[in-house]
Amino acid sequence: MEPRHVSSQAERASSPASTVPIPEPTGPAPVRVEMLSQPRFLSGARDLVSAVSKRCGFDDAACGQMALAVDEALCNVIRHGYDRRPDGKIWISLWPIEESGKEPTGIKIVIEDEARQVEPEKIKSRDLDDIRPGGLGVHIIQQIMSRSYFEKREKVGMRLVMLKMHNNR
Amino acid sequence: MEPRHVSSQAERASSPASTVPIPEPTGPAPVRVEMLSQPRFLSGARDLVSAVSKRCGFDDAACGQMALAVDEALCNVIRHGYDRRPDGKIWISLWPIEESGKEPTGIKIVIEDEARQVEPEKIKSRDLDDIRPGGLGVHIIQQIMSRSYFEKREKVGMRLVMLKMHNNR
Amino acid sequence: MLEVNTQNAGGSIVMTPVGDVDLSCSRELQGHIKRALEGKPKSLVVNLEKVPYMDSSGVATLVEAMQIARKQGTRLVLCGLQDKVRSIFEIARLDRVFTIASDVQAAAAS
Amino acid sequence: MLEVNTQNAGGSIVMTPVGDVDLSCSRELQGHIKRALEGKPKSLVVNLEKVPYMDSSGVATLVEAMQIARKQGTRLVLCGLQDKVRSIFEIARLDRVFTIASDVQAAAAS
Ligand SMILES: Nc1ncnc2c1ncn2[C@@H]1O[C@H](COP(=O)(O)OP(=O)(O)O)[C@@H](O)[C@H]1O
Ligand SMILES: Nc1ncnc2c1ncn2[C@@H]1O[C@H](COP(=O)(O)OP(=O)(O)O)[C@@H](O)[C@H]1O
Repeated sequence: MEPRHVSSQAERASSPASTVPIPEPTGPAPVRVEMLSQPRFLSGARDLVSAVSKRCGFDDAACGQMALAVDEALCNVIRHGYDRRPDGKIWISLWPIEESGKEPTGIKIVIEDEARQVEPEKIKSRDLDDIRPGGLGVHIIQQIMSRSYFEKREKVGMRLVMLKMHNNR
Repeated sequence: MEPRHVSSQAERASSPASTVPIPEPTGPAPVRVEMLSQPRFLSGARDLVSAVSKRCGFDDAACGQMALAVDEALCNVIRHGYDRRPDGKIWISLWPIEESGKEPTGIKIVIEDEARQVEPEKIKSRDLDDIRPGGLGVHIIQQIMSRSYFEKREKVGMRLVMLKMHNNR
Repeated sequence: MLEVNTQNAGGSIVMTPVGDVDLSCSRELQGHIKRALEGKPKSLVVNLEKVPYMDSSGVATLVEAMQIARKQGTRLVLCGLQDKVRSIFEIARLDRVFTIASDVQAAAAS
Repeated sequence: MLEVNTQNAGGSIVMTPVGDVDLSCSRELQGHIKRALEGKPKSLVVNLEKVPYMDSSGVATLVEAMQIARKQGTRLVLCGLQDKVRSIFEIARLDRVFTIASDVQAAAAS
Protein backbone atom coordinates (compact mmCIF):
# COMPACT_ATOMS: atom_id res chain seq x y z
CA MET A 1 0.00 0.00 0.00
CA GLU A 2 2.77 2.32 0.93
CA PRO A 3 4.23 4.11 -2.07
CA ARG A 4 7.97 3.66 -2.24
CA HIS A 5 8.49 4.66 -5.84
CA VAL A 6 6.78 6.75 -8.41
CA SER A 7 6.37 4.21 -11.16
CA SER A 8 5.94 4.70 -14.86
CA GLN A 9 2.81 6.54 -15.78
CA ALA A 10 -0.29 4.83 -16.97
CA GLU A 11 -3.55 6.75 -17.25
CA ARG A 12 -1.80 10.06 -17.03
CA ALA A 13 -3.61 13.30 -17.75
CA SER A 14 -1.23 16.18 -18.22
CA SER A 15 -1.85 19.80 -17.46
CA PRO A 16 -0.84 22.15 -20.31
CA ALA A 17 2.45 20.50 -21.14
CA SER A 18 5.68 22.40 -21.48
CA THR A 19 7.61 21.57 -24.60
CA VAL A 20 10.99 21.04 -22.93
CA PRO A 21 11.13 17.71 -21.12
CA ILE A 22 11.81 18.02 -17.40
CA PRO A 23 14.28 15.50 -15.98
CA GLU A 24 12.08 13.67 -13.47
CA PRO A 25 14.01 12.17 -10.57
CA THR A 26 13.13 8.54 -9.87
CA GLY A 27 13.90 6.18 -7.01
CA PRO A 28 12.99 6.71 -3.36
CA ALA A 29 12.45 10.33 -2.32
CA PRO A 30 15.16 11.83 -0.10
CA VAL A 31 12.41 13.46 1.97
CA ARG A 32 8.97 12.00 2.45
CA VAL A 33 6.14 12.88 4.83
CA GLU A 34 3.39 10.48 5.82
CA MET A 35 0.44 12.20 7.44
CA LEU A 36 -3.15 11.52 8.37
CA SER A 37 -5.87 13.39 6.47
CA GLN A 38 -6.33 16.07 9.14
CA PRO A 39 -6.34 19.80 8.40
CA ARG A 40 -4.31 20.51 11.54
CA PHE A 41 -1.24 18.99 9.88
CA LEU A 42 -1.41 21.22 6.79
CA SER A 43 0.79 23.93 8.30
CA GLY A 44 3.56 21.44 9.07
CA ALA A 45 3.47 20.08 5.53
CA ARG A 46 3.52 23.61 4.07
CA ASP A 47 6.47 24.73 6.16
CA LEU A 48 8.49 21.63 5.29
CA VAL A 49 7.80 22.09 1.57
CA SER A 50 8.70 25.76 1.79
CA ALA A 51 12.01 25.06 3.58
CA VAL A 52 13.05 22.27 1.22
CA SER A 53 12.14 24.44 -1.79
CA LYS A 54 14.35 27.15 -0.36
CA ARG A 55 17.23 24.67 -0.21
CA CYS A 56 16.48 23.84 -3.85
CA GLY A 57 17.31 27.45 -4.75
CA PHE A 58 13.86 29.06 -5.00
CA ASP A 59 13.27 32.58 -3.69
CA ASP A 60 10.88 33.26 -0.81
CA ALA A 61 7.95 34.15 -3.08
CA ALA A 62 8.30 30.90 -5.05
CA CYS A 63 8.67 28.88 -1.82
CA GLY A 64 5.46 30.39 -0.51
CA GLN A 65 3.67 29.53 -3.73
CA MET A 66 4.92 25.96 -3.66
CA ALA A 67 3.65 25.64 -0.09
CA LEU A 68 0.27 26.93 -1.31
CA ALA A 69 0.13 24.44 -4.19
CA VAL A 70 0.83 21.56 -1.79
CA ASP A 71 -1.75 22.87 0.70
CA GLU A 72 -4.38 23.00 -2.08
CA ALA A 73 -3.56 19.47 -3.17
CA LEU A 74 -3.75 18.17 0.41
CA CYS A 75 -7.06 19.98 1.00
CA ASN A 76 -8.48 18.26 -2.06
CA VAL A 77 -7.34 14.83 -0.86
CA ILE A 78 -8.88 15.51 2.55
CA ARG A 79 -12.18 16.88 1.18
CA HIS A 80 -12.78 15.01 -2.08
CA GLY A 81 -10.62 11.91 -1.69
CA TYR A 82 -11.32 11.02 1.93
CA ASP A 83 -14.59 12.98 2.41
CA ARG A 84 -13.02 14.58 5.51
CA ARG A 85 -12.35 11.22 7.17
CA PRO A 86 -9.52 11.93 9.64
CA ASP A 87 -7.78 8.54 9.33
CA GLY A 88 -6.75 8.45 5.68
CA LYS A 89 -3.07 8.35 4.80
CA ILE A 90 -1.35 10.92 2.61
CA TRP A 91 2.26 10.83 1.40
CA ILE A 92 4.23 13.86 0.26
CA SER A 93 7.51 13.02 -1.48
CA LEU A 94 10.13 15.61 -2.39
CA TRP A 95 13.08 15.33 -4.76
CA PRO A 96 15.52 18.14 -5.52
CA ILE A 97 15.99 18.11 -9.31
CA GLU A 98 19.75 18.20 -9.84
CA GLU A 99 22.61 16.71 -11.72
CA SER A 100 24.96 15.06 -9.22
CA GLY A 101 27.39 17.49 -7.68
CA LYS A 102 25.56 20.53 -9.03
CA GLU A 103 23.14 22.94 -7.38
CA PRO A 104 19.45 21.97 -7.80
CA THR A 105 17.56 23.50 -10.72
CA GLY A 106 14.11 22.58 -9.50
CA ILE A 107 11.99 20.34 -7.31
CA LYS A 108 9.64 17.42 -7.84
CA ILE A 109 6.76 17.00 -5.41
CA VAL A 110 4.44 13.99 -5.43
CA ILE A 111 1.29 13.61 -3.34
CA GLU A 112 -0.27 10.18 -2.98
CA ASP A 113 -3.30 8.82 -1.15
CA GLU A 114 -5.37 5.68 -0.65
CA ALA A 115 -8.61 7.51 -1.28
CA ARG A 116 -11.29 7.39 -3.95
CA GLN A 117 -10.02 7.01 -7.51
CA VAL A 118 -11.34 9.46 -10.07
CA GLU A 119 -10.59 9.91 -13.75
CA PRO A 120 -7.66 12.33 -13.93
CA GLU A 121 -9.28 14.36 -16.71
CA LYS A 122 -12.28 15.09 -14.47
CA ILE A 123 -10.13 16.91 -11.93
CA LYS A 124 -10.38 20.55 -12.84
CA SER A 125 -11.30 23.92 -11.36
CA ARG A 126 -14.26 26.08 -12.27
CA ASP A 127 -14.06 28.68 -15.01
CA LEU A 128 -12.36 31.68 -13.37
CA ASP A 129 -15.09 34.03 -14.60
CA ASP A 130 -17.83 31.94 -13.02
CA ILE A 131 -17.24 33.50 -9.62
CA ARG A 132 -18.48 31.37 -6.72
CA PRO A 133 -17.01 30.08 -3.47
CA GLY A 134 -14.47 27.31 -4.12
CA GLY A 135 -13.37 25.64 -7.31
CA LEU A 136 -9.89 27.18 -7.41
CA GLY A 137 -7.43 24.60 -6.03
CA VAL A 138 -6.48 22.81 -9.24
CA HIS A 139 -6.13 26.10 -11.09
CA ILE A 140 -3.79 27.39 -8.38
CA ILE A 141 -1.64 24.24 -8.59
CA GLN A 142 -1.41 24.52 -12.38
CA GLN A 143 -0.56 28.22 -12.27
CA ILE A 144 2.22 27.74 -9.72
CA MET A 145 3.88 24.61 -11.04
CA SER A 146 5.91 24.23 -14.22
CA ARG A 147 4.01 21.03 -14.84
CA SER A 148 1.50 18.89 -12.94
CA TYR A 149 -0.61 15.85 -13.62
CA PHE A 150 -2.90 13.48 -11.76
CA GLU A 151 -2.87 9.73 -12.22
CA LYS A 152 -4.51 6.72 -10.64
CA ARG A 153 -2.15 4.75 -8.44
CA GLU A 154 -1.73 1.08 -9.28
CA LYS A 155 -4.25 -0.36 -6.80
CA VAL A 156 -5.87 2.33 -4.70
CA GLY A 157 -5.77 6.07 -4.51
CA MET A 158 -4.53 8.94 -6.62
CA ARG A 159 -1.15 10.47 -7.32
CA LEU A 160 -0.45 14.10 -8.13
CA VAL A 161 2.95 14.82 -9.65
CA MET A 162 4.16 18.42 -9.55
CA LEU A 163 7.37 19.77 -11.04
CA LYS A 164 8.76 23.25 -10.61
CA MET A 165 11.92 24.46 -12.33
CA HIS A 166 13.81 27.68 -11.60
CA ASN A 167 13.20 28.93 -15.12
CA ASN A 168 9.59 27.70 -14.86
CA ARG A 169 9.83 25.62 -18.06
CA MET B 1 13.56 -2.07 8.80
CA GLU B 2 11.10 0.72 8.61
CA PRO B 3 9.81 1.69 12.05
CA ARG B 4 6.04 1.63 12.18
CA HIS B 5 5.58 1.61 15.93
CA VAL B 6 7.48 2.63 18.94
CA SER B 7 7.61 -0.61 20.79
CA SER B 8 8.03 -1.34 24.46
CA GLN B 9 11.33 -0.22 25.87
CA ALA B 10 14.21 -2.55 26.35
CA GLU B 11 17.64 -1.16 27.15
CA ARG B 12 16.29 2.22 27.95
CA ALA B 13 18.39 4.89 29.58
CA SER B 14 16.33 7.72 30.92
CA SER B 15 17.34 11.32 31.28
CA PRO B 16 16.61 12.75 34.74
CA ALA B 17 13.11 11.37 35.10
CA SER B 18 10.13 13.44 36.06
CA THR B 19 8.03 11.97 38.80
CA VAL B 20 4.65 12.34 37.12
CA PRO B 21 4.17 9.73 34.38
CA ILE B 22 3.59 11.20 30.93
CA PRO B 23 0.87 9.48 28.87
CA GLU B 24 2.91 8.25 25.90
CA PRO B 25 0.89 7.87 22.71
CA THR B 26 1.38 4.56 20.94
CA GLY B 27 0.39 3.24 17.54
CA PRO B 28 1.39 4.72 14.18
CA ALA B 29 2.34 8.39 14.26
CA PRO B 30 -0.16 10.76 12.63
CA VAL B 31 2.79 12.62 11.07
CA ARG B 32 6.06 11.01 10.13
CA VAL B 33 9.02 12.24 8.07
CA GLU B 34 11.51 9.94 6.38
CA MET B 35 14.65 11.74 5.28
CA LEU B 36 18.17 10.97 4.14
CA SER B 37 21.05 11.91 6.46
CA GLN B 38 21.83 15.19 4.69
CA PRO B 39 22.23 18.52 6.49
CA ARG B 40 20.35 20.33 3.73
CA PHE B 41 17.10 18.73 4.92
CA LEU B 42 17.46 19.92 8.53
CA SER B 43 15.59 23.17 7.92
CA GLY B 44 12.58 21.33 6.49
CA ALA B 45 12.46 18.99 9.48
CA ARG B 46 12.77 21.92 11.90
CA ASP B 47 9.99 23.91 10.28
CA LEU B 48 7.64 20.93 10.25
CA VAL B 49 8.31 20.21 13.92
CA SER B 50 7.81 23.85 14.82
CA ALA B 51 4.48 24.07 12.94
CA VAL B 52 3.11 20.83 14.40
CA SER B 53 4.20 21.92 17.90
CA LYS B 54 2.31 25.17 17.34
CA ARG B 55 -0.81 23.15 16.54
CA CYS B 56 -0.21 21.21 19.76
CA GLY B 57 -0.66 24.45 21.68
CA PHE B 58 2.93 25.55 22.35
CA ASP B 59 3.93 29.21 22.12
CA ASP B 60 6.43 30.45 19.54
CA ALA B 61 9.39 30.30 21.92
CA ALA B 62 8.67 26.69 22.86
CA CYS B 63 8.12 25.75 19.19
CA GLY B 64 11.51 27.23 18.31
CA GLN B 65 13.14 25.28 21.11
CA MET B 66 11.52 22.03 20.02
CA ALA B 67 12.80 22.64 16.48
CA LEU B 68 16.28 23.15 17.97
CA ALA B 69 16.11 19.93 19.99
CA VAL B 70 15.13 17.96 16.87
CA ASP B 71 17.88 19.67 14.84
CA GLU B 72 20.46 18.70 17.47
CA ALA B 73 19.24 15.11 17.49
CA LEU B 74 19.35 14.90 13.69
CA CYS B 75 22.85 16.43 13.59
CA ASN B 76 24.02 13.74 15.99
CA VAL B 77 22.54 10.97 13.87
CA ILE B 78 24.20 12.45 10.77
CA ARG B 79 27.59 12.99 12.43
CA HIS B 80 27.93 10.20 14.99
CA GLY B 81 25.47 7.60 13.73
CA TYR B 82 26.13 7.75 9.99
CA ASP B 83 29.60 9.40 10.06
CA ARG B 84 28.25 11.99 7.61
CA ARG B 85 27.27 9.35 5.04
CA PRO B 86 24.55 11.07 2.93
CA ASP B 87 22.45 7.95 2.25
CA GLY B 88 21.37 6.91 5.74
CA LYS B 89 17.67 6.93 6.61
CA ILE B 90 16.21 8.91 9.49
CA TRP B 91 12.60 8.87 10.67
CA ILE B 92 10.94 11.62 12.69
CA SER B 93 7.56 10.67 14.16
CA LEU B 94 5.22 13.14 15.83
CA TRP B 95 2.23 12.50 18.06
CA PRO B 96 0.09 15.20 19.67
CA ILE B 97 -0.43 14.13 23.28
CA GLU B 98 -4.17 14.45 23.87
CA GLU B 99 -7.21 12.80 25.26
CA SER B 100 -9.67 12.21 22.45
CA GLY B 101 -11.82 15.24 21.75
CA LYS B 102 -9.68 17.54 23.90
CA GLU B 103 -6.97 20.03 22.99
CA PRO B 104 -3.43 18.60 23.03
CA THR B 105 -1.43 19.01 26.25
CA GLY B 106 1.93 18.09 24.75
CA ILE B 107 3.82 16.38 21.97
CA LYS B 108 5.82 13.21 21.57
CA ILE B 109 8.68 13.21 19.08
CA VAL B 110 10.66 10.10 18.17
CA ILE B 111 13.78 10.01 16.00
CA GLU B 112 14.97 6.69 14.62
CA ASP B 113 17.86 5.61 12.42
CA GLU B 114 19.59 2.56 10.98
CA ALA B 115 23.00 3.75 12.07
CA ARG B 116 25.61 2.57 14.53
CA GLN B 117 24.24 1.32 17.84
CA VAL B 118 25.78 2.74 20.99
CA GLU B 119 25.06 2.17 24.65
CA PRO B 120 22.38 4.72 25.59
CA GLU B 121 24.17 5.65 28.81
CA LYS B 122 27.26 6.70 26.83
CA ILE B 123 25.35 9.39 24.99
CA LYS B 124 25.99 12.55 26.94
CA SER B 125 27.29 16.09 26.49
CA ARG B 126 30.46 17.56 27.93
CA ASP B 127 30.53 19.23 31.32
CA LEU B 128 29.19 22.74 30.66
CA ASP B 129 32.16 24.32 32.48
CA ASP B 130 34.67 22.50 30.29
CA ILE B 131 34.30 25.03 27.51
CA ARG B 132 35.32 23.74 24.08
CA PRO B 133 33.77 23.63 20.62
CA GLY B 134 30.93 21.09 20.48
CA GLY B 135 29.62 18.69 23.07
CA LEU B 136 26.31 20.48 23.69
CA GLY B 137 23.60 18.71 21.67
CA VAL B 138 22.41 16.18 24.21
CA HIS B 139 22.40 18.80 26.96
CA ILE B 140 20.26 21.07 24.78
CA ILE B 141 17.78 18.25 24.09
CA GLN B 142 17.52 17.44 27.81
CA GLN B 143 17.07 21.07 28.79
CA ILE B 144 14.31 21.66 26.27
CA MET B 145 12.30 18.47 26.63
CA SER B 146 10.18 17.41 29.60
CA ARG B 147 11.72 13.98 29.22
CA SER B 148 14.00 12.24 26.74
CA TYR B 149 15.76 8.92 26.44
CA PHE B 150 17.81 6.95 23.94
CA GLU B 151 17.36 3.27 23.28
CA LYS B 152 18.70 0.70 20.84
CA ARG B 153 16.18 -0.28 18.20
CA GLU B 154 15.35 -3.96 17.93
CA LYS B 155 17.74 -4.87 15.10
CA VAL B 156 19.67 -1.88 13.84
CA GLY B 157 19.99 1.73 14.78
CA MET B 158 19.02 3.98 17.64
CA ARG B 159 15.82 5.59 18.85
CA LEU B 160 15.50 8.89 20.70
CA VAL B 161 12.17 9.47 22.42
CA MET B 162 11.36 13.06 23.42
CA LEU B 163 8.29 14.25 25.30
CA LYS B 164 7.29 17.83 25.93
CA MET B 165 4.26 18.82 27.98
CA HIS B 166 2.74 22.30 28.24
CA ASN B 167 3.45 22.42 31.93
CA ASN B 168 6.92 20.92 31.29
CA ARG B 169 6.35 18.05 33.76
CA MET C 1 -8.40 28.08 17.29
CA LEU C 2 -8.57 31.17 15.03
CA GLU C 3 -8.42 34.46 16.92
CA VAL C 4 -10.72 37.04 15.35
CA ASN C 5 -11.01 40.57 16.70
CA THR C 6 -14.18 42.43 15.76
CA GLN C 7 -14.91 46.15 16.24
CA ASN C 8 -18.26 47.72 15.52
CA ALA C 9 -18.38 51.51 15.17
CA GLY C 10 -21.72 52.98 14.15
CA GLY C 11 -22.83 50.14 11.91
CA SER C 12 -19.42 49.69 10.33
CA ILE C 13 -17.58 46.56 11.32
CA VAL C 14 -13.85 45.94 11.17
CA MET C 15 -12.88 42.28 11.53
CA THR C 16 -9.25 41.28 12.10
CA PRO C 17 -8.41 37.57 12.00
CA VAL C 18 -5.01 36.68 13.48
CA GLY C 19 -2.94 33.84 12.01
CA ASP C 20 -2.94 31.51 9.01
CA VAL C 21 -6.35 30.91 7.44
CA ASP C 22 -6.40 27.40 6.02
CA LEU C 23 -8.80 24.44 5.92
CA SER C 24 -8.31 23.91 9.66
CA CYS C 25 -10.02 27.22 10.52
CA SER C 26 -11.74 28.67 7.44
CA ARG C 27 -15.11 27.49 8.76
CA GLU C 28 -14.47 29.42 11.94
CA LEU C 29 -13.80 32.55 9.92
CA GLN C 30 -16.96 31.83 7.95
CA GLY C 31 -18.94 31.72 11.21
CA HIS C 32 -17.54 35.06 12.37
CA ILE C 33 -18.30 36.71 9.03
CA LYS C 34 -21.82 35.32 8.81
CA ARG C 35 -22.63 36.56 12.30
CA ALA C 36 -21.26 39.99 11.42
CA LEU C 37 -23.29 40.16 8.21
CA GLU C 38 -26.51 39.10 9.93
CA GLY C 39 -26.81 42.57 11.48
CA LYS C 40 -26.76 44.05 7.94
CA PRO C 41 -24.01 46.56 8.73
CA LYS C 42 -23.28 49.46 6.37
CA SER C 43 -19.83 48.07 5.76
CA LEU C 44 -17.66 45.13 6.71
CA VAL C 45 -13.90 45.58 6.50
CA VAL C 46 -11.94 42.34 6.69
CA ASN C 47 -8.48 43.44 7.81
CA LEU C 48 -5.97 40.79 6.76
CA GLU C 49 -2.82 42.50 8.06
CA LYS C 50 -2.37 39.78 10.67
CA VAL C 51 -2.92 36.90 8.24
CA PRO C 52 0.46 35.74 6.87
CA TYR C 53 -1.10 32.91 4.85
CA MET C 54 -4.44 31.99 3.28
CA ASP C 55 -5.44 29.04 1.12
CA SER C 56 -8.41 28.71 -1.23
CA SER C 57 -10.71 27.60 1.59
CA GLY C 58 -10.21 31.06 3.10
CA VAL C 59 -10.72 32.71 -0.26
CA ALA C 60 -13.94 30.72 -0.73
CA THR C 61 -15.20 32.08 2.59
CA LEU C 62 -14.54 35.63 1.41
CA VAL C 63 -16.21 35.05 -1.98
CA GLU C 64 -19.28 33.75 -0.15
CA ALA C 65 -19.19 36.80 2.11
CA MET C 66 -19.01 39.08 -0.89
CA GLN C 67 -22.05 37.46 -2.45
CA ILE C 68 -24.10 37.77 0.75
CA ALA C 69 -22.91 41.35 1.24
CA ARG C 70 -23.88 42.38 -2.27
CA LYS C 71 -27.37 40.94 -1.91
CA GLN C 72 -28.07 42.80 1.31
CA GLY C 73 -26.32 46.05 0.42
CA THR C 74 -23.37 45.78 2.84
CA ARG C 75 -20.12 47.21 1.48
CA LEU C 76 -17.38 44.55 1.84
CA VAL C 77 -13.76 45.70 1.74
CA LEU C 78 -10.58 43.70 2.21
CA CYS C 79 -7.43 45.43 3.46
CA GLY C 80 -3.91 44.86 4.71
CA LEU C 81 -3.12 41.95 2.37
CA GLN C 82 0.36 40.55 2.94
CA ASP C 83 2.38 39.39 -0.07
CA LYS C 84 1.48 35.70 0.12
CA VAL C 85 -2.21 36.47 0.57
CA ARG C 86 -2.19 38.97 -2.29
CA SER C 87 -0.59 36.29 -4.45
CA ILE C 88 -3.48 33.84 -4.09
CA PHE C 89 -6.01 36.56 -4.97
CA GLU C 90 -3.99 37.36 -8.07
CA ILE C 91 -3.63 33.73 -9.14
CA ALA C 92 -7.39 33.30 -8.73
CA ARG C 93 -7.95 36.60 -10.57
CA LEU C 94 -10.06 37.81 -7.68
CA ASP C 95 -7.94 40.90 -6.99
CA ARG C 96 -10.24 42.90 -9.28
CA VAL C 97 -13.46 41.32 -8.08
CA PHE C 98 -12.97 42.41 -4.46
CA THR C 99 -12.62 45.97 -3.24
CA ILE C 100 -9.12 45.92 -1.79
CA ALA C 101 -7.69 48.80 0.25
CA SER C 102 -4.21 49.21 1.68
CA ASP C 103 -5.22 49.53 5.33
CA VAL C 104 -8.20 50.09 7.64
CA GLN C 105 -8.08 53.89 7.21
CA ALA C 106 -8.09 53.61 3.43
CA ALA C 107 -10.86 51.01 3.63
CA ALA C 108 -13.04 53.40 5.63
CA ALA C 109 -12.40 56.20 3.14
CA SER C 110 -12.86 54.04 0.02
CA MET D 1 25.26 28.79 0.37
CA LEU D 2 25.74 31.03 3.44
CA GLU D 3 25.97 34.72 2.61
CA VAL D 4 28.53 36.46 4.84
CA ASN D 5 29.23 40.18 4.57
CA THR D 6 32.57 41.32 5.96
CA GLN D 7 33.71 44.89 6.57
CA ASN D 8 37.22 45.82 7.65
CA ALA D 9 37.73 49.30 9.09
CA GLY D 10 41.22 50.04 10.46
CA GLY D 11 41.98 46.56 11.74
CA SER D 12 38.51 46.03 13.18
CA ILE D 13 36.35 43.55 11.35
CA VAL D 14 32.56 43.33 11.39
CA MET D 15 31.21 40.06 9.98
CA THR D 16 27.50 39.69 9.22
CA PRO D 17 26.25 36.22 8.23
CA VAL D 18 22.79 36.18 6.62
CA GLY D 19 20.41 33.28 7.22
CA ASP D 20 20.11 30.19 9.41
CA VAL D 21 23.42 28.78 10.67
CA ASP D 22 23.08 25.01 10.99
CA LEU D 23 25.14 21.94 10.17
CA SER D 24 24.66 22.57 6.45
CA CYS D 25 26.70 25.79 6.58
CA SER D 26 28.53 26.08 9.91
CA ARG D 27 31.77 24.98 8.22
CA GLU D 28 31.39 27.82 5.76
CA LEU D 29 31.02 30.26 8.63
CA GLN D 30 34.07 28.66 10.24
CA GLY D 31 36.09 29.29 7.06
CA HIS D 32 35.05 32.95 6.96
CA ILE D 33 35.95 33.46 10.62
CA LYS D 34 39.30 31.71 10.35
CA ARG D 35 40.29 33.80 7.35
CA ALA D 36 39.30 36.95 9.23
CA LEU D 37 41.30 35.95 12.31
CA GLU D 38 44.40 35.10 10.29
CA GLY D 39 45.09 38.81 9.81
CA LYS D 40 45.16 39.18 13.63
CA PRO D 41 42.72 42.08 13.67
CA LYS D 42 42.28 44.22 16.78
CA SER D 43 38.68 43.10 17.05
CA LEU D 44 36.21 40.83 15.32
CA VAL D 45 32.53 41.62 15.74
CA VAL D 46 30.20 38.80 14.65
CA ASN D 47 26.92 40.55 13.97
CA LEU D 48 24.10 38.01 14.23
CA GLU D 49 21.19 40.37 13.56
CA LYS D 50 20.46 38.57 10.26
CA VAL D 51 20.66 35.07 11.73
CA PRO D 52 17.17 33.93 12.75
CA TYR D 53 18.38 30.49 13.82
CA MET D 54 21.58 28.80 14.99
CA ASP D 55 22.23 25.26 16.17
CA SER D 56 25.09 23.93 18.27
CA SER D 57 27.31 23.44 15.21
CA GLY D 58 27.20 27.23 14.77
CA VAL D 59 27.83 27.75 18.46
CA ALA D 60 30.83 25.38 18.26
CA THR D 61 32.28 27.51 15.47
CA LEU D 62 31.98 30.60 17.65
CA VAL D 63 33.54 28.87 20.69
CA GLU D 64 36.47 27.85 18.51
CA ALA D 65 36.77 31.42 17.22
CA MET D 66 36.80 32.72 20.79
CA GLN D 67 39.60 30.39 21.73
CA ILE D 68 41.73 31.40 18.74
CA ALA D 69 40.94 35.07 19.31
CA ARG D 70 41.98 34.90 22.96
CA LYS D 71 45.29 33.27 22.12
CA GLN D 72 46.23 35.90 19.58
CA GLY D 73 44.83 38.91 21.41
CA THR D 74 41.92 39.67 19.10
CA ARG D 75 38.83 41.01 20.89
CA LEU D 76 35.80 38.88 19.81
CA VAL D 77 32.33 40.36 20.33
CA LEU D 78 28.95 38.93 19.34
CA CYS D 79 26.04 41.28 18.73
CA GLY D 80 22.48 41.47 17.42
CA LEU D 81 21.34 38.12 18.82
CA GLN D 82 17.75 37.35 17.92
CA ASP D 83 15.57 35.56 20.50
CA LYS D 84 16.06 32.02 19.20
CA VAL D 85 19.82 32.49 18.94
CA ARG D 86 20.03 34.02 22.41
CA SER D 87 18.09 31.02 23.71
CA ILE D 88 20.72 28.48 22.60
CA PHE D 89 23.52 30.53 24.20
CA GLU D 90 21.54 30.60 27.42
CA ILE D 91 20.78 26.88 27.38
CA ALA D 92 24.49 26.17 26.79
CA ARG D 93 25.39 28.71 29.51
CA LEU D 94 27.67 30.49 27.05
CA ASP D 95 25.91 33.84 27.35
CA ARG D 96 28.36 34.81 30.09
CA VAL D 97 31.41 33.32 28.40
CA PHE D 98 31.10 35.48 25.28
CA THR D 99 31.16 39.26 25.19
CA ILE D 100 27.69 40.02 23.85
CA ALA D 101 26.61 43.52 22.77
CA SER D 102 23.22 44.69 21.60
CA ASP D 103 24.31 45.95 18.19
CA VAL D 104 27.36 46.86 16.08
CA GLN D 105 27.62 50.34 17.63
CA ALA D 106 27.57 48.96 21.16
CA ALA D 107 30.05 46.25 20.14
CA ALA D 108 32.52 48.87 18.88
CA ALA D 109 32.14 50.86 22.09
CA SER D 110 32.32 47.85 24.41
N1 LIG E 1 -7.72 14.56 -4.72
C1 LIG E 1 -8.90 14.58 -5.38
N2 LIG E 1 -9.67 13.48 -5.40
C2 LIG E 1 -10.84 13.49 -6.05
N3 LIG E 1 -11.33 14.53 -6.72
C3 LIG E 1 -10.61 15.66 -6.74
C4 LIG E 1 -9.36 15.75 -6.08
N4 LIG E 1 -8.86 16.99 -6.28
C5 LIG E 1 -9.77 17.65 -7.01
N5 LIG E 1 -10.83 16.87 -7.30
C6 LIG E 1 -12.02 17.24 -8.12
O1 LIG E 1 -11.68 18.41 -8.86
C7 LIG E 1 -12.61 19.47 -8.56
C8 LIG E 1 -11.92 20.83 -8.59
O2 LIG E 1 -11.05 20.96 -7.46
P1 LIG E 1 -10.64 22.41 -6.99
O3 LIG E 1 -10.21 23.19 -8.19
O4 LIG E 1 -9.64 22.26 -5.93
O5 LIG E 1 -11.96 23.07 -6.42
P2 LIG E 1 -12.87 22.59 -5.20
O6 LIG E 1 -12.07 21.58 -4.45
O7 LIG E 1 -13.14 23.82 -4.40
O8 LIG E 1 -14.09 22.02 -5.83
C9 LIG E 1 -13.20 19.10 -7.22
O9 LIG E 1 -14.47 19.67 -7.03
C10 LIG E 1 -13.21 17.58 -7.28
O10 LIG E 1 -14.34 17.14 -7.98
N1 LIG F 1 22.80 9.51 17.47
C1 LIG F 1 23.96 9.21 18.09
N2 LIG F 1 24.63 8.09 17.77
C2 LIG F 1 25.78 7.79 18.38
N3 LIG F 1 26.36 8.54 19.32
C3 LIG F 1 25.78 9.67 19.68
C4 LIG F 1 24.55 10.07 19.09
N4 LIG F 1 24.19 11.25 19.65
C5 LIG F 1 25.15 11.55 20.53
N5 LIG F 1 26.11 10.63 20.56
C6 LIG F 1 27.30 10.62 21.44
O1 LIG F 1 27.10 11.54 22.49
C7 LIG F 1 28.12 12.53 22.49
C8 LIG F 1 27.60 13.88 22.94
O2 LIG F 1 26.76 14.44 21.93
P1 LIG F 1 26.51 16.00 21.91
O3 LIG F 1 26.16 16.45 23.27
O4 LIG F 1 25.51 16.28 20.84
O5 LIG F 1 27.91 16.66 21.53
P2 LIG F 1 28.77 16.46 20.20
O6 LIG F 1 27.89 15.80 19.20
O7 LIG F 1 29.19 17.82 19.79
O8 LIG F 1 29.92 15.60 20.60
C9 LIG F 1 28.70 12.52 21.11
O9 LIG F 1 30.03 12.96 21.06
C10 LIG F 1 28.56 11.06 20.71
O10 LIG F 1 29.63 10.32 21.23
